[in-house]
Amino acid sequence: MIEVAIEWLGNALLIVGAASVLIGGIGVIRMPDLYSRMHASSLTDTMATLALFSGLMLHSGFTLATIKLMAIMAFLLLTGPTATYALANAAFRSGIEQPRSLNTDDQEKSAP
Amino acid sequence: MTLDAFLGHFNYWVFAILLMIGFYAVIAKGNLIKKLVGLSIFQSAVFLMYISMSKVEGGTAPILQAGAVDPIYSNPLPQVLILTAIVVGVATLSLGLAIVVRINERYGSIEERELLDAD
Amino acid sequence: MTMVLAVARAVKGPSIYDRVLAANMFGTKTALLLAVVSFLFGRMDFLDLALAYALINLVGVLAVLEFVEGRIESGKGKLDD
Amino acid sequence: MTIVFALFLLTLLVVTALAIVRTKNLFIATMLLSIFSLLMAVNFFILDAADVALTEAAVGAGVTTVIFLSALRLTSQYERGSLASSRWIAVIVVVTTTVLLISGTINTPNLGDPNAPVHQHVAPFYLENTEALMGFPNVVTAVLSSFRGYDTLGEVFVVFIAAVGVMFILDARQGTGPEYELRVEKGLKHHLIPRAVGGLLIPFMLLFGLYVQFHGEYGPGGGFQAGAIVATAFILHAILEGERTALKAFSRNAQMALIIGGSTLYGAVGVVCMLKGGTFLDYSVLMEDPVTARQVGIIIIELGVGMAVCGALLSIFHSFAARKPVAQAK
Repeated sequence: MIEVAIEWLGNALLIVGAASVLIGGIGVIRMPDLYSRMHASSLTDTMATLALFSGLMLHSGFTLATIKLMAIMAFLLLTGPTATYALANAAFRSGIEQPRSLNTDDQEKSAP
Repeated sequence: MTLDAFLGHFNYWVFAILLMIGFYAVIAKGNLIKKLVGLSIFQSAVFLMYISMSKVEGGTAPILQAGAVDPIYSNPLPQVLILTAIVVGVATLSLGLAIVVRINERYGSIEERELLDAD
Repeated sequence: MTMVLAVARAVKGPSIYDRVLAANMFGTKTALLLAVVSFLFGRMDFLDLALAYALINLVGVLAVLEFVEGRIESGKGKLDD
Repeated sequence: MTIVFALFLLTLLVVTALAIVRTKNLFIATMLLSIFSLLMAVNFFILDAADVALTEAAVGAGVTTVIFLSALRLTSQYERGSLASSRWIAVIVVVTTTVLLISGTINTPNLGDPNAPVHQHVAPFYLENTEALMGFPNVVTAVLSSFRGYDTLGEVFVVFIAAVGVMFILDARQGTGPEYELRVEKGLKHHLIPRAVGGLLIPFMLLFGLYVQFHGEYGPGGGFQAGAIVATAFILHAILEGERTALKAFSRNAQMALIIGGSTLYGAVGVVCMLKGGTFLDYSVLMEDPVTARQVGIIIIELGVGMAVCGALLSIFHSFAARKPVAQAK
């Protein structure tokens, strides 16, 4: 009984993870400017990491694999936001400031 | 051409196409760094071909599993060759980039046309 | 799958940072994908690969940040398309 | 399932490669190249080459991008158009060769055909005898370091020569007076978040590198991958803390010692084998029990490989990073 429940929970988490990855992808395509695109990708990445790896952990039971999965999850949760920070910082410092006007022509105007 | 043959050869076709994309970048682009990028695509295409050859249907990676019943493993030999080739590839690529950097310092340009004119 | 979308963004992305974003996103997706695929193949010992990606992905983006800062400080100006 | 997946990934590879060639901005080309390398690694994994995928992961995602970016910093970011006159000739040549290559593949065996000629010659021998001769399960490591040890020795020397070459080409100005300056004094020190996270990650990366190094006999891994991962960890340190701190922590001489020490260690194991009455790189004579002897030999030479690769990649990175860009002639 409890095994079945755990397996279903794992499957559900996997589906949630896959769905949020997909939503993130759509967001990255559809959002109007760089910062909101970044927002879309980083938030869904975090969610997908949490959901997918929790799902896999539930599936794998308590083995060495679970510990590895936990390690991967921890590292991804650490590096993902840091990378987003670095990217946003780089973009901001090089003068992409105005949201919604990210056409290449407008960039010259927004340069400091 | 059956579907089976199509699927069976798709890897090799991709290899051919990638190889030629890289080759095009090497011969047709004037920028030296772009040529090196093309070279590394070329290299990756060759890696892809070797690894495609090593695949065995229904097989798994050549790390022997204790207790597996009648396992099939992929061919380890091409994998070994490519494993070393990747690292060597990066090393030689950076040698090429170093030469490009020196050329840029000497001539102030990395465009082939301008270099020929400068000489 | 999302990777298609990420590549699409990378290929057509209007500004240069979209490409970086796509590259970064792609790295995370690769780690996730490798974990799931190794689970599907039933060879959990290959999680090492995903671990490698989780650790190494950051370096590329930080290198971009450093590159941009170097540009700004040396007065070469910003990157643009 | 796997087939669909492979089709999808391969198509993406072609699209990415086309985009790389098309773009005029070399920075974008570098970013796309890192995506290309990620795709390639997933492809290798799908095709059952776990060790190769790990190598591509360790090298392609970090080191290649970083080296390309430092080269771009020293040169120029834009491409000023191709050689127009030869363009159509190039297209014709390329298309013809593609057609020829594809027609050449028509008679090759299908992907995954177990009866293909590649799988008939020495591979079954390796697969059958690794367990008995070496006593560990990773056939790739066994072939790499024992059955085809000469090849690997050659590869290590190629890496060694490339690193020395880069040093000769780019380090000529090092220590020649005031014009030599370390470029980045401070690195990314003022960015608190990357610094904190980096400080947290670097020990784990080093640990993971050592794990890959010494676990290579049992899972995917080995000297090449471990060397690349450890080098990436030190490169991250250099990016975060600046060149000067990084070079103080891990000087050029130490890197050189690592390269030379690694290569020499590999060669020395071979020579010791000869002195003990075997042939070059025949580890079984090292100890009483041939299986243990082979294991010891392999561990030592993997260590040599790891040291050499790590030192080489690091010294290449520092050669690029410590160089001062010249004033660009407009």
